[in-house]
Amino acid sequence: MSQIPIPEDRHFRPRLLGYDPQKSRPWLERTVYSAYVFVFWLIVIGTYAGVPALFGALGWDSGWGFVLMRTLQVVLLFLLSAVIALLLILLLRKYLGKVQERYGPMHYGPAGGIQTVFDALKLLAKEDFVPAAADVLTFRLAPAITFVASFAMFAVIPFASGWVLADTNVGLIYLIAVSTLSAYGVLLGGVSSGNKWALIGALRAGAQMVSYEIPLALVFLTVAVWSGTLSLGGIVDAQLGLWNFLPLALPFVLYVIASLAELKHIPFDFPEAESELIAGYNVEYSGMSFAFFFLAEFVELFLLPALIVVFFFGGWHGPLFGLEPGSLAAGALESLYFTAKTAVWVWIFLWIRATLPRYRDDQLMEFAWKAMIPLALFGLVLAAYLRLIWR
Amino acid sequence: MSTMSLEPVPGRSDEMIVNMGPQHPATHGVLRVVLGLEGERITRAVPHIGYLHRNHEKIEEARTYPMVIPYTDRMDYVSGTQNELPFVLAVEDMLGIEVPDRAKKIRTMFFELYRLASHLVWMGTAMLDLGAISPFLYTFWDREIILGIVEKTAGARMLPNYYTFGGVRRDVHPDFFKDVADFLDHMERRMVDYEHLVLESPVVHARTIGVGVLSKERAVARGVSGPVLRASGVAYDVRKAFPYDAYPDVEFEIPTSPDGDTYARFWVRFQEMYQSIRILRQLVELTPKTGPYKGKAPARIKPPAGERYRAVENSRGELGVLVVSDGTDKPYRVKHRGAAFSNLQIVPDLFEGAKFSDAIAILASLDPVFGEIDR
Amino acid sequence: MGLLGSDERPRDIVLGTLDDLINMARSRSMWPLTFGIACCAIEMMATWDPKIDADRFGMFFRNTPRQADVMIVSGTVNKKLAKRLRRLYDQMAEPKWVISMGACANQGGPFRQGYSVVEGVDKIVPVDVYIPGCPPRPEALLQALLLLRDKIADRELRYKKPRAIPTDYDVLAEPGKDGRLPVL
Amino acid sequence: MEARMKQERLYDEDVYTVHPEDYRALCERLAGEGYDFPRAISGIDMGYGLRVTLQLTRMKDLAKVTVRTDVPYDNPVVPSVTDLWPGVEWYEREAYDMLGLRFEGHPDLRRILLEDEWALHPLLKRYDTGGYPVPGWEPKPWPDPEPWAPPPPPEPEEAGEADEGGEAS
Repeated sequence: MSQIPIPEDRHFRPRLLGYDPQKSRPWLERTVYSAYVFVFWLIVIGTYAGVPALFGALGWDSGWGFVLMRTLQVVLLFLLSAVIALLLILLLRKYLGKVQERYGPMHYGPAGGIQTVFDALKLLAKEDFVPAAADVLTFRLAPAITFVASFAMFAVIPFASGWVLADTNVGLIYLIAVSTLSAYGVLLGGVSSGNKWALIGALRAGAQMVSYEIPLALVFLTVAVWSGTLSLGGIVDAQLGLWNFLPLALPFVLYVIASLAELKHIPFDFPEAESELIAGYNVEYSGMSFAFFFLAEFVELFLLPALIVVFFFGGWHGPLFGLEPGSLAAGALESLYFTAKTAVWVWIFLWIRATLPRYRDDQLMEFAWKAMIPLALFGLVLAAYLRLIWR
Repeated sequence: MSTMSLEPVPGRSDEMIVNMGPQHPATHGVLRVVLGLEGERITRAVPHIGYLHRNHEKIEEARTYPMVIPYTDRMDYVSGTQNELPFVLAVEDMLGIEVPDRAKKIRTMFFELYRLASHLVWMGTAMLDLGAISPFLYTFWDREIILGIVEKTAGARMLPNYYTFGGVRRDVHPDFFKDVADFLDHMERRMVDYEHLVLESPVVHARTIGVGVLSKERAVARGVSGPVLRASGVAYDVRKAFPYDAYPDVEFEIPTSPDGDTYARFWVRFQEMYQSIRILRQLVELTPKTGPYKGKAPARIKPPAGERYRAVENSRGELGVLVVSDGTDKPYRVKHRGAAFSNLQIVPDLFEGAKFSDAIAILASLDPVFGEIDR
Repeated sequence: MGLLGSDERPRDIVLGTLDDLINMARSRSMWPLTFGIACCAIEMMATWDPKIDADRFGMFFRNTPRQADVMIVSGTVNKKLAKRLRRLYDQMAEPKWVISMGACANQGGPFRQGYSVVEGVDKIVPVDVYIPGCPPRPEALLQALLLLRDKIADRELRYKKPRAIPTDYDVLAEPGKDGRLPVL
Repeated sequence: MEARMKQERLYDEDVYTVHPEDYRALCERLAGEGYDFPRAISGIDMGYGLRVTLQLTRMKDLAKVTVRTDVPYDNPVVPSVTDLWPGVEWYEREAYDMLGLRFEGHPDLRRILLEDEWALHPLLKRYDTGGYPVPGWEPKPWPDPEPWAPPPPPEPEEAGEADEGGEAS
């Protein structure tokens, strides 16, 4: 008869049957995740410094060579997004385990390190089912739209000074356009599934989108007004002395809330709402189609915190220890700062996910229309006024 | 109304008929509710039960009296021994068996331990329905401790078949009282966390306050009992109204709330957990450490012809049983009065007009268990 | 279940290795369907609690049958539920497995003689692993899941000729012996 | 009504056994007396007919009462009391499902636990546990005196005591 220990304090660790608690091996976990982050960092350096340097050395940086270079960068970014998704899913599960007094995945790979690789492989080989009631073309297209929309946001994310695929001067407008697109994928996927739960999920996604997009756009506008530019690199540069979250405290808070809504993240995960809508918009998706929704969700879980960092926390800024700005070493260090700041925000999002229940969908809409939009407008006016008298 | 599902109303194209269950994560088992949805608002709701109908009442007629007890266990499977007690009490009444005082107290301790276990399961699953994952894991870990205590004595975790006519089947494990006392210390600390997680959470407030209001008169007329009834302001508790076992010997209160909404039902269950801890604290002190655990019962249980209704207050309300005996060693008829069965009847009342998300919260606050509803 | 949907063992060394890899991935990422039926469902939930924590082995619940790999039949299946259970099984995407948890799902358990109970869930869906007990302890379910993992990953077990799978509900639709009334 | 009603005290409950025609009238009287909490309606196969047992509690003073009535197999019709106590709705449906008792005036009388297609009322004693007919089962003759016949008039010297006991309501 197994005896359950009566724990001495509130925050005890469970004793597993037949498993040594030492097996959790925190040093191993740290090593594995550091390795993942290292791979991530290497890909970033390779994409933004390695590939241009290589092509520059070969003299292929114009004409078709340029096209080839950009293509290679995009392929590397795709790899990066896969690494992000695999790492974040694993981190989410391990972190939920930590919060919930258990271990989380730990048996496959060192410290559970290749668990998500197995998951991805399994989904790859699983039957990709199209229901009879579905609209096949839209049903197939929807995950792709969602994923491409999330992935396209990478184009304007500055990982370090100058390390950006397209440092366009309409970066913010591009972001608004592209981030809204990902909701279309959810909407189309839900509607085309021919399932009522998916339909409700899609309708919720649509209703949610029109609610949070307006405060989100207003916050974008505030940041643009404050920084005097629409380019993301310019926004980061404008924060050299003072990070935006201090003068723009109100838009910052609104932006975090709206990001949670855009991510379809607890406490605003209404389109998915597992305990209400079974799986919401992706209820009929299996195999790889589902994996793409999953992938897009976790890529966004990286990108939206990254945007918080870009807009409010000085992007890649950090002490350079005398490194020459613009050099490879400085770029690598800056991208590390950027990643670290983003990681803190990812962790905050995971923390919210592990802790909070879910609001009701109309409560978000009410909050968005009655509180967030007026507050965002107020923040915009305030930022414009401050900008007039200060800068 | 069709027999199996809702028919669309002619001319109403804005209503969507949705079938929720039997496999739905928020139905706590195999409930099926056919909903008419107008956007997010529920216009009509027809619950369908019976997906776990296991012919309890028929098969119990073909079993001898002691053999019925394990079957009763499997009704409200979350609250273990609580189901055995009404049947045991009814047969004891019919036979006139005297139960020793110590046996009564041990029974009551198990009864309250399982109430805590059941409310813990409720809290975890209700929070899961509201979207929070972590409380589920915390409550199940605490429940494991209770089941460990029960297992040491009764030999089984969930469905221990521990009560018998005249007392309990075997004496408690020597560690029992210490284990319970330790567990209560632990539980009191954990309750602080649970209050933070559940009762004080602003998200829970937003989801539950003013949602699914059940009026006092409606609750009584619908035969609702247990925490759901007490959350509507009726201080009806079988433990006080028709005391059984050791309940006359202990002090406890009946928490009631006048609000009748989903939050009130959450709150009342929380207060019941505090009362359970209080009862168990008293019983750890009051129960003699040694002594008889079983009264004198005949070797062959053959109650005289007649019938007897006995009820207990289990985790969900008044769990009753009507035992009809024809003088043989098998009951002529065993009719279970399910608390969750009665409570579930208010589903159409509370669902209609509510939002779909509210319906999930309301269902979580009713805490149905389908072993007992479908029997 | 082979890589390309056939039950033949691939002869090719590349395909064979890939097949092994895919099946290893499948065995290490089994997502059960959230489908609690009766008493066993509580113990099934307890298998994911901090004490046992089946999530260590990469298993977590999916609510929709399309995304689930394993159906854990956790409780008594009666004739009313049987059609829905079979429908859920049909809705699951290939490859899929079934664990019959507890005496009721195995053969009807204590309710075996009753009029409403299906005497064994293997009359409706093909079962891979049976767990005895009423209800089985969470440890037993974990062991069953690990047995299933080995079964999926193991070549010899995987390519054994599968038991005949009932494809329709005729078991339930039979009008019944001597005067028993049709149940469907 | 009084002529066809047996009243007794069983443990802590008042038990009324009435003719099916008087069942509804008695229930209305009890509702008027403040019995507001319906505990259950149970159907019992008595061998000669079907018995309906309605159990009520009065929340005010926790008085308990049981109402019984017996109906023959060939015409198992009982008036429904769902309008008096909505909480018996599912119990009446269950009794219909399990025993075939038909409650007249019930708003939605259909099977609750078994599927609609079933023709079986499994709790009838003529079926065994598996739902098969019991070989050689015959209904018993209707009891004489009938279940609701009041007990024979007591001996003269005990009449006073019995009258006092019988006044309870």
